Amino acid sequence: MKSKKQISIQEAAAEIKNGDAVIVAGFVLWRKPMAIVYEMVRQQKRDLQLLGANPGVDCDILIGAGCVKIYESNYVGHELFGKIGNNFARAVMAGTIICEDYGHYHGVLRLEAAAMGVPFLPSFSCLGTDLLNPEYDMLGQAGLRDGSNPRIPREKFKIVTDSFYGDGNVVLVPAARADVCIAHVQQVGDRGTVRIDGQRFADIEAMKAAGKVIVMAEEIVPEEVLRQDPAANVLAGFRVDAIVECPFGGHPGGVYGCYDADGAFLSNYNDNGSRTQEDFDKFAQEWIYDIKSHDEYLDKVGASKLMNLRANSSLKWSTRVKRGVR
Amino acid sequence: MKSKKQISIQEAAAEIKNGDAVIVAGFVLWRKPMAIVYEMVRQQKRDLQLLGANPGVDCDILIGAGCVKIYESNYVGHELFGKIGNNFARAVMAGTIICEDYGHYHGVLRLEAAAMGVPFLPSFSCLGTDLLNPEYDMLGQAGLRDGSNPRIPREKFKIVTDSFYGDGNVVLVPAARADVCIAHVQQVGDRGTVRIDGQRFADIEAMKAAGKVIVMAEEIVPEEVLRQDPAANVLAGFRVDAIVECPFGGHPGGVYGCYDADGAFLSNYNDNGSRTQEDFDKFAQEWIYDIKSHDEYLDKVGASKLMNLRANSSLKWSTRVKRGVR
Amino acid sequence: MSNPNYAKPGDYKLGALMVIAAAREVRDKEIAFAGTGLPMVGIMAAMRMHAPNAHLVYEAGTTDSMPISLPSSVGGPRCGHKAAVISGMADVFGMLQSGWVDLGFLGGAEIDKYGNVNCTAMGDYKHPTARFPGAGGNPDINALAKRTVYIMVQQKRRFSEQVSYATSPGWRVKWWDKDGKMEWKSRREVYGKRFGGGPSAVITDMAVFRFDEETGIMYLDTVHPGRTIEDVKNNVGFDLDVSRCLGETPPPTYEQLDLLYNEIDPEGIFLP
Amino acid sequence: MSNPNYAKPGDYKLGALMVIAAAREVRDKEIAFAGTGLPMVGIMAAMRMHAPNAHLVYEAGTTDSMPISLPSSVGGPRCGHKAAVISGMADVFGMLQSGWVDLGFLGGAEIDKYGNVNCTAMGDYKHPTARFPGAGGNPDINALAKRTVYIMVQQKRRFSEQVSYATSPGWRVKWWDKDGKMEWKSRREVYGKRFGGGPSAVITDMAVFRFDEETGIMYLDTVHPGRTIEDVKNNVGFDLDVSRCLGETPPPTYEQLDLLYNEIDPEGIFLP
Repeated sequence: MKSKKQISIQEAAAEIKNGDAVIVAGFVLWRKPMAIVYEMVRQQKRDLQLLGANPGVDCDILIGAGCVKIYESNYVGHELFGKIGNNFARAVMAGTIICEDYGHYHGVLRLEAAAMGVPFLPSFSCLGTDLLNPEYDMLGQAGLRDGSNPRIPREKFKIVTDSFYGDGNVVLVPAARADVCIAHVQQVGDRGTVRIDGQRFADIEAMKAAGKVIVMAEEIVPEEVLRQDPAANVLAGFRVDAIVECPFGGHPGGVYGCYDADGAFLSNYNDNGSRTQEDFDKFAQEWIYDIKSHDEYLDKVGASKLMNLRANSSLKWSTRVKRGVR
Repeated sequence: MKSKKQISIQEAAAEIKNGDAVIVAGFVLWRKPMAIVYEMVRQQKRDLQLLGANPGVDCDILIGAGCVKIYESNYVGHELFGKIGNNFARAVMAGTIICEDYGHYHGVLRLEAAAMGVPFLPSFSCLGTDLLNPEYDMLGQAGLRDGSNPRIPREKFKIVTDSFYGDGNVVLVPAARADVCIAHVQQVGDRGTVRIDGQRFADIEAMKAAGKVIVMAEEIVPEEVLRQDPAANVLAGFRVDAIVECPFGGHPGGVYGCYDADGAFLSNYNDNGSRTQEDFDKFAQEWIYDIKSHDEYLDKVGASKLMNLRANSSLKWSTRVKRGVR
Repeated sequence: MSNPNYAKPGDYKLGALMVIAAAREVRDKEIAFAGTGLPMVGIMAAMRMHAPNAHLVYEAGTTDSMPISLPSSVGGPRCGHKAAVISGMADVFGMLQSGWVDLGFLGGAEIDKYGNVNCTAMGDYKHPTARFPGAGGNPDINALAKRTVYIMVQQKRRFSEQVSYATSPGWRVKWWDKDGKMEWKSRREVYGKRFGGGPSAVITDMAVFRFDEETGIMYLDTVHPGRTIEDVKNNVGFDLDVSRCLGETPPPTYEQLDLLYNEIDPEGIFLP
Repeated sequence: MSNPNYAKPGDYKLGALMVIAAAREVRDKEIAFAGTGLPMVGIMAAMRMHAPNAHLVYEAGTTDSMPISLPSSVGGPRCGHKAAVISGMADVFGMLQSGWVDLGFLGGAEIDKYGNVNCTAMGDYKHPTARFPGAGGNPDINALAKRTVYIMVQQKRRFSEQVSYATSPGWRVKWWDKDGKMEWKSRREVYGKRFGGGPSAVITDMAVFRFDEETGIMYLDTVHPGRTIEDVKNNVGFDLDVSRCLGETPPPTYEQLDLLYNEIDPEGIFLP
């Protein structure tokens, strides 16, 4: 009995249109819907506006593949496995994407504002930094803040003075209103109810911030099972447009309780797969374009590798993966 | 091995000073820290400023006992068991308390603003209602919005125009910054970590909105047990100042998974225990002043009554309590 | 619903008729926010009748639950049974504010011809002659849901030309300029882009009312069996448009009575 | 700590010295926010040394966890072990903004004499010569924690008179008036009531720096064993106050090295 909401990875990527404002949920290299990201590259998405609080390898790949026009976020790197997102850095330096920098909390608040249905939220963060430098409003400089695009607010931020408590300067940041959010979680119910184990990052806000929500999961489970502990669920199925089942769908990132991030893969991506556009093109050819399906991808990664990455069910992380030099 | 944070009901109430801005967490008649509320009456607290999103029987009793000077919230009643909080209604009509009315969501947002550390949050609710009637700013009318009291903002609300998306009128509501929050939950760890089962109401925000947090629980459990499922916990122990163990401490209200609200008690309170000040004084004499301890209170309620209220552990509510006429 | 097995007068109580009338307002697949009492029973009845895929939200923090025992409070444990999500108020009110809720089901103490509802106080707000519990979630749900259905008691003093205190916004609402001067504006103007709808029906113990799409003024839709248009007019404090009255409110069917009394409220909590 | 068993030169690596120097900045019972890498190791070391009751917060959403396996990322599963709370970013950043965090432990690519830190780009922001990952949580943690400790690489071009891009605020910061005109203001003035502290120490591979309480200007505190004050001055791009230098940074003890290599990072992730 296949769920009515269930679609394939290809169909999921096809739901994202050129020019869409897209949030890829997850955190840098955790719970990233990589199988859909790869497929977005295969389908050659163009002119995407990437919103969200926690980009990482997903974003670097999409930029390297030429899918992105506008980036509005706060970090692209791979933490321990690569300090800088190479494709991202190259694109910013070459001016081939419009890069609008925000702080991390402001990125979260932008999602939360959209999730709550309000146009902005206030904060005290980033005062006195170039993140609030009016000259560094890059969408403004590009003439895109004229109000004609409902995904681009008329201002990057606004500083007001608190009149309630005399708290002084307050930054208002605009909602990040996306067309689509793609997320990857451990379990989704067959009618779409979302369960997240471990850190929720800004995923709940991200899923609520988008007009269309596509949830990929390590497994699709009977709705009844999830409804036995509703407090552990984070989003009702009626808010989810489509679901995709994809074990190890977050590779090379990791998933709490399921598998660790594949550090060797990520380091290799950083060192040999993205330093130059040629490096990336080769990486993309080998790991994206030449691969026809997620099954084929898994076989290429290799079964023994996956077993090494697999989490110890009691501890929630892999005790078998080699991480350091000792 | 008694927890270092554990205090008695009497000590908990003594932490609340006359004139304090207090949030009583819980929802109308659910998870209300009633044992502490009763003790606040015994200790004859005066001039309290009651903040919070979900008052109910707690608030009506505190007002009846003369503890309250300022009320800023949205509802005092007992739902099915009494449409109107009689003491509250009498006090508003007599002008013996200052009543500042907000809508429910605005009450939640006021807590959330305080929890986030910002002076205000925006919303679209209540536009075009007397809740935003500038003449009905009762703290302003009383001359208390001069900025001299850090718990009273200079404005009840503020309406601004959204400049990001052209969303039009937006209401800003001020943070509800409290001195103390008292909450009642199912379990608290011996070092203060808070676990809530079932609906969380606005309790997480409420606990974060106060300078001092006192958590009463049906039981104090080993911290280690709660830390085996950290995603089910809602507040870290270092944010909790004191904990109190008190089984059936929410009576006559109910606690999800533990016991139902005592509808007969509440109806009797509404019909015979609060219609007039004399009624309430008699109720208070019998159920508060003449009672020396929570144990004595439980004995007076009666063991068989408590067993009827006790929740079926599988369903989370009582299958034994008589609720209707059939 | 052709040739329904309508219950005969005397075979049902007014409460049952009101609940079934309310249930008819629910459409399948809708997301509905309900308050404690008859609204709750109305939606649960609808879900067993024609709207099996409606989703119930309760303001204390439950989404899409499937109660098997009638809750006696929106904050109680029965509200959470087999929910998709149990969370808190910030979550469900945020869902409301971001436009997800189709239908709000509410009560009120007083209503005016534009559907402004008073849950707060009678007389002068600063020196009221009667004080009610207060707003609760009434203005939030009514302001932010696409449609609101009110269930109320029919009395002349409760159906006023103008409510003593507008707790919940109708189709024409109060608005204050920067100097605090009040004027009446259309709900659509005040809510701007955020306008999503408004009060849709009022169900009382005498009749069902609706609102004119152009003027936002309340009119009589149907009259309950045993009542006359004249009865209704006599219990409304403003000049009521009865020209569009469709006739009698259909009574509950015997099947529906069985549903209400034996399945939804067997304990007799809201339907004694 | 009297007569500590200091390791001899050659018996330890620079990374270990930096981590132990960082650990000394942590006080018992503090609530600390740490980024991935050496900051993480520093706090974990402090908790095994003199600060057993410190509380660790990671920005992806874990509070007061007790990792038994060194996390390789602030978002990873090891961060959540035996946490008091696993939640999300809104929760932990809200805790930060409401003043709960005593200490932030961060890195950066470039710093100026006032402690403004650049994690964003070198050269002209609009046409940068180098682009870094971006702000991450750096400005948030540094702006809203009571103290911040930076762990950085010592190079002349990374210790500048003025950073190319001020990602994270120091003791004197940029401020723009309504017309977009920039002026320098004190951090205290810009943050007003919300001022809670600022950059407290910078730990590099050569030295430890602190900031003058009055002027907010960086000065040399201690120099690592094997380095001279002159070495440090040659690797700082502004005129460095060395008048308050207390001498050598204490090296790690053998017990501390055992702790780092055998207990905290036995796999050799951050301390190869």
